[in-house]
Amino acid sequence: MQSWIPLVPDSASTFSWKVDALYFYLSGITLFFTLLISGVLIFFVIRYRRRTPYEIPRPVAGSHKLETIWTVIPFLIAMTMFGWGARVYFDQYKPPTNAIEVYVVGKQWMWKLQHATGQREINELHVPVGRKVKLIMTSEDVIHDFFVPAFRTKADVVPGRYTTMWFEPTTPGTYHLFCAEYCGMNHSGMTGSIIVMEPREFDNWLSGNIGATTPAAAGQQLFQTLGCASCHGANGEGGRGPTLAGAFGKMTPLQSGETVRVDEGYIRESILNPQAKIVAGFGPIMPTFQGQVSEDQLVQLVAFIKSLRATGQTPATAASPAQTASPGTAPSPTRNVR
Amino acid sequence: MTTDATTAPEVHAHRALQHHFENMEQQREAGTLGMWVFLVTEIMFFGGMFLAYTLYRSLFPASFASASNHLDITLGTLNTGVLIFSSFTMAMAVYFTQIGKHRPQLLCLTITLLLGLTFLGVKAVEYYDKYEDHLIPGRLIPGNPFNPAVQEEGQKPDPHKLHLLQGATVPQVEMFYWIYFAMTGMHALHMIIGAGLLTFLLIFSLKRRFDPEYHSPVEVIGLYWHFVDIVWIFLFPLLYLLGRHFEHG
Amino acid sequence: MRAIESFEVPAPPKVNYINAQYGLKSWLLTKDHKRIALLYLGSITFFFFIGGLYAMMIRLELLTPQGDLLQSTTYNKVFTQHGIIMVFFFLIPSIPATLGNFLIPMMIGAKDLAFPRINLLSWYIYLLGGVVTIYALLAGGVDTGWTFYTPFSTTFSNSYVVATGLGIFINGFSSILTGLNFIVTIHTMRAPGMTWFRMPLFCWSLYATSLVMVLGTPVIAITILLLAFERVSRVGIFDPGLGGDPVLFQHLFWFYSHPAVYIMVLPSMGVISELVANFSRKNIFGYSFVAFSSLAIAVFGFLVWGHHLFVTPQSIYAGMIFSFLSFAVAIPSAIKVFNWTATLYKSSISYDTPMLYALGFIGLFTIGGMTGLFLASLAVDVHLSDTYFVVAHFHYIMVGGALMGYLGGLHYWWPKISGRMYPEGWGRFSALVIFVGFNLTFLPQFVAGYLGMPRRYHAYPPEFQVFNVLSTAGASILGFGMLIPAIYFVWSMRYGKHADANPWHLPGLEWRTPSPPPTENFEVTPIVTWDAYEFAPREETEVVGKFRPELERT
Amino acid sequence: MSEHIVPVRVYIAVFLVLLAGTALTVAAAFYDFPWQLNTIVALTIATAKATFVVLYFMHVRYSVRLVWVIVASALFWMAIMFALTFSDYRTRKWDGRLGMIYSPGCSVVSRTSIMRRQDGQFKRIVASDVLIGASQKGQAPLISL
Ligand code: HEA
Ligand code: HEA
Ligand code: HEC
Ligand code: CUA
Ligand SMILES: [Cu+2]
Repeated sequence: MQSWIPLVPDSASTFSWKVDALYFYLSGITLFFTLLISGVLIFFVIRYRRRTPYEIPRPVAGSHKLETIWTVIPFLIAMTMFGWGARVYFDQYKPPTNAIEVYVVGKQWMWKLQHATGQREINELHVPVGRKVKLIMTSEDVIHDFFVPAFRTKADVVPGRYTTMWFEPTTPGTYHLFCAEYCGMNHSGMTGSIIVMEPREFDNWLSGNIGATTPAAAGQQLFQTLGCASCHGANGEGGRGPTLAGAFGKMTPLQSGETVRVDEGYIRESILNPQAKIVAGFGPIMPTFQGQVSEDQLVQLVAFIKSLRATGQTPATAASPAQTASPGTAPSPTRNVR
Repeated sequence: MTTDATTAPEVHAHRALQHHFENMEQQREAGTLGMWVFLVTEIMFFGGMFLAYTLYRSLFPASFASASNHLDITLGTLNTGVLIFSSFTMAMAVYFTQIGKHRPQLLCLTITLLLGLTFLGVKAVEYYDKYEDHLIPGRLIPGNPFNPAVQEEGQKPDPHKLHLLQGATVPQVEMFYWIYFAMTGMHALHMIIGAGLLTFLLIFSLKRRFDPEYHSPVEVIGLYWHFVDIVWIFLFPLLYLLGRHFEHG
Repeated sequence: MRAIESFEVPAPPKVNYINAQYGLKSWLLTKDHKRIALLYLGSITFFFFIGGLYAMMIRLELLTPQGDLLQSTTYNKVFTQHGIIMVFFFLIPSIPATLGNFLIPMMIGAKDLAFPRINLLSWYIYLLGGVVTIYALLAGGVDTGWTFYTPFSTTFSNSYVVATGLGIFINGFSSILTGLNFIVTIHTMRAPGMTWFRMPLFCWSLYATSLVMVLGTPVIAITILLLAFERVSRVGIFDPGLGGDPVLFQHLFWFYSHPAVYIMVLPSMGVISELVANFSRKNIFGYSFVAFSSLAIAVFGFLVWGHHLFVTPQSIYAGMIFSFLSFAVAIPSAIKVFNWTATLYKSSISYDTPMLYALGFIGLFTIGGMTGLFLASLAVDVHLSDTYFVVAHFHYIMVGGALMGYLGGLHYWWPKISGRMYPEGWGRFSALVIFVGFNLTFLPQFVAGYLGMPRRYHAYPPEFQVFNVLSTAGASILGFGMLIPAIYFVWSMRYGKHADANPWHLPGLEWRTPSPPPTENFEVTPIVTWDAYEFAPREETEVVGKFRPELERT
Repeated sequence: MSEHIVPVRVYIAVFLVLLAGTALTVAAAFYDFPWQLNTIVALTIATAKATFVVLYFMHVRYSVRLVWVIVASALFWMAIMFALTFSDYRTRKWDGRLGMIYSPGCSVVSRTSIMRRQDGQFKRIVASDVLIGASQKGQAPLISL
């Protein structure tokens, strides 16, 4: 802790300085206008104070020129704020493709997180410096919000759908994680910490946490026990249902003539509400699994389907996750680390 | 619009002139304007529900069509006719008041009221059908939660069973019925209020309160009644009709 | 410079609206807009103090980081009820239903509002809504936050959501009826010669406010109603279980509640226009710009609600549209601020209490509004949303702005309302205390917010304690400052100096009738031949720049 | 200004038009137009009917401009509400944040679920009395009004 009072929080992600810069710009303009207006006010109030009780000043007519000036200039300034804000916002919310993925399930009043490599965490998230991290989030009950001040980003976690956010940590350390959407009794207790580590330490941490199955491997098991395999084939090679292997990220033609991209949200919907979008060439025979799978299990099924490669090769199994290549789009965090 | 015109004190003030108005003209204008502004609030009130309807219909077309097909189109059409007719008689009531014909005015008001009650009666029948088919959403009726029977493939058609089109699901059908009951329920509530207002008009008309110079209440309540009719003019195709063509498509 | 000519002041009447009739019944069944305004004044003050009490509980609890004073469930109820009462039962009705009710007919030279009975009805509706809400508070309270976000409010909260919602629903109709009454009155009841552009700016701003009330309130009414039904029946349009979207609730809620913030601030802006012009004895600079900016705020105010949804999964494109429009709505506010400031140029400024509040308003509103721009710039809002920065932003506008305007207006028109003067010295002193206390309370919250302290937190990490201690200290000063006017207003009703018809020597229509005014407001219907704020004849006008809009209009 | 009195035959004509419109819209509903035309036809007829009511039964045709402005503003504000809300829903699928797919939440123990029959076929069963939400945490949901 510093002994002086800080004005900005710790900066620990690539967004930090971007947001801070805009914040300082806005503060500067605010300071300028506040000082300008209060300065002029104070000057007038002193200069033109009432000197005799019955005096009447000369009326002054308005001026279109002045009005135009103080309409146009603030508008232009405001547009710079808008443009800048929108640019950074775009960065903040457009998820990158080459990121480590972490699944987050919020529930009253805790955060359950799972790495693609299987490690589960509660109210804590370990991430390496210098890697993009993408969170795929959903809630079991009410709306929560995943807020990391040091990263200058947050996003709501909404029941009934997936939302995403991403960041790239830059400085090792331990940072606050807050729930920033009011969610009931223990909202203020729904906090945790984000532990940003050097890549090497992070590797150690990962390998020190073996034992958990990867979400994809757990999903594979579910795929069997829930009977998905009876229609889609044990490895998603297809059958009565469409081929799932290699489907992720591609566009699928639908009965209705539209096409949809197979992303996490779509897979989730296909499991819970298969009737909503019927793949071209198939009948609406897939039953809904609504009420039979939990939000966690769904995440695992999604991870499994993502991990299926087109060639039909077997995906990752429960072996030591830290050593195995992480399935799915994200390369394992243990790779490419120097 | 403004009252810049005269300030001359009214020599023979009408007995219905309120003290704070300059003359009957101003009073009538204020009344009509007030009702129009009120109707704007009503439009926005229904607007929220129309928004929800539009959103979910665009998301779940098949489910909404399936649910909509379960509504009774004959009763719906009948009710549309009834309401249009009542709007017509209401307009005539205003007309007869304007020209000062007392008995036709009374007659028109009575018919309007009766037609309004007919509408509510038919609506009640429809609601009861939905109740029988367990289509009241959620647990609005505690003993009778939403629980419709679904027509299975290959069974013989049963009007009390929900026929799900391809892509339709039961929860989304429930969503439709939720919106259906919210919108028609609000509409029916407005009809009930309208019927109350008409009763009030009838009583005052019997006491011969209205004349060509003073008939703001008739006119203003007429505006309200027509508005309620307009809401139904939109509800009818949206709720009853739009799903039909899915059957054939 | 000319000296003021004393207007001919009507002799103090023996019969005024206060002593025209006696007895409780004469008040409870009155159709006189001035008496109804007083009924509102009483009930609104009551709710303000309840809301203030809750505020004090919040501040006390936040003095220490551990959350030891209140349990978290209690705390959640406290801030929820603070927000609900302050917004729906104090600030939204505050100026329109008291000062507006009292003054609009007088300012336009009418005997009453167009629908006196509806006016009284609106008060009873307000009261009914208030009683239902208080019942909910006493029965166990409500803990959803004043925003009632689903699915927490529909399914998970164990508190009295339906009753509170019902109270707000009912209260909404009182707001609608008030707005409706004002619109019709301003359209049809203006005295001869009182053209639109001779109306005081207070009327313009209340006209704009009424538009928002009429167009927006029904939407919150239906939204709350659907929410209540959803809670009772356990399913509905916001229910993810049916495929519904909880974010739809937020759209519908903010469709009203963003415009509602302009319901709160527009009337205050109207008051400030009056104060600035009248206490500097100057016609307002750019009358038509100030007048139309009120309408512009009312209209644009409906286009920006999505700025409350930047971090909910609203699409980023919609976020950009809403951000852009939010910046657009800042412009009319900027116009007002600049015009007020320009009005003071070469004027004759008095330091009476109302003017102190007006000056305070301009400064604090600027800070509050400019910090609104922080929140409207998307990237910064991603960091700031739901932190104390937002809390500070809206208190700067709602307390530093709207509430200051209300207090300023109350002081300004108090002689007209009560026929007595408030004690000027105490007035200035309390204005100063409130200003200092206010800034001490809410300035530190901006910093805490940027550092990341989330709002609606009952316990918080200890590094934020500095700011909260400052804030609580400020709130105590603020609370103390609020008590002073409450005491001296009551005191002055009996012991205050008698006010004559025009204690401030002003040209407005409301000052050309005795204080307190007779029931019919004016002995004879006035015929208006002068502009608003016409202290000196127009021929003497000094022209800044080439154009002279006010002169060209006849 | 005294009010305009609309002749009776106008009222009757409008009444007939409205009945015809109703018949037409019902007939159109049983006919399949291509694309979204069914919706458009139905809404056009409804709007036309409403316009007739507004103009003649509600006398707007003969009213002062202010009433026109009021009617127009109501429509305008409805348009704002729709346009800006849909500016969100319609663009959600573009923004790469997993679109806008809403599916029933899992924790929300749903009212519909499925049963697997002996023969391996699935059957949809409806169980409305399964509780929502709170039941997950093993407590009966207490809903106070
Ligand atoms: C009276 C109430 C009021 C008013 C008038 C405003 C006015 C504004 N508000 Fe505020 N706001 C609230 C009350 C109010 N707000 C409340 C209660 C909340 C929180 C709700 C909750 O979640 O509980 C909130 C939240 C809120 C948010 C959401 C924050 C979040 O939760 O993430 C945003 C985001 O854009 C915002 C923006 C604005 C803007 C741009 C204005 C603008 O209208 C301000 C315009 C004014 C000025 C700009 C100042 C004057 C101009 C100048 C001095 C000239 C210089 C100008 C320029 C250079 C442009 N407000
Ligand atoms: C008109 C609106 C209005 C007004 C006037 C106020 C006035 C005040 N508000 Fe409030 N506030 C809101 C609207 C308003 N607020 C809203 C909408 C929220 C959001 C709620 C939510 O999140 O759902 C909020 C939330 C809110 C919070 C954040 C809570 C949280 O997120 O956890 C805080 C914290 O400091 C706060 C403080 C104050 C203070 C100190 C005052 C002071 O200005 C109050 C001053 C008045 C008095 C003090 C009363 C007079 C004196 C007495 C009653 C005598 C007793 C006094 C003493 C013993 C000293 N308010
Ligand atoms: C009775 C057979 C059956 C079972 C059991 C089944 N499915 Fe399906 N599934 C289908 C059919 C048929 C389709 C294509 C039609 C459709 O979209 O509904 C499909 C489509 C899908 C799709 C969309 C594929 C695409 O390319 O768009 C996904 C994802 C999916 N199923 C996942 C699963 C999962 C996970 C399970 C188990 C929990 C499962 N399915 C169980 C038959 C089945
Ligand atoms: Cu979870 Cu707040
Ligand atoms: Cu806002």
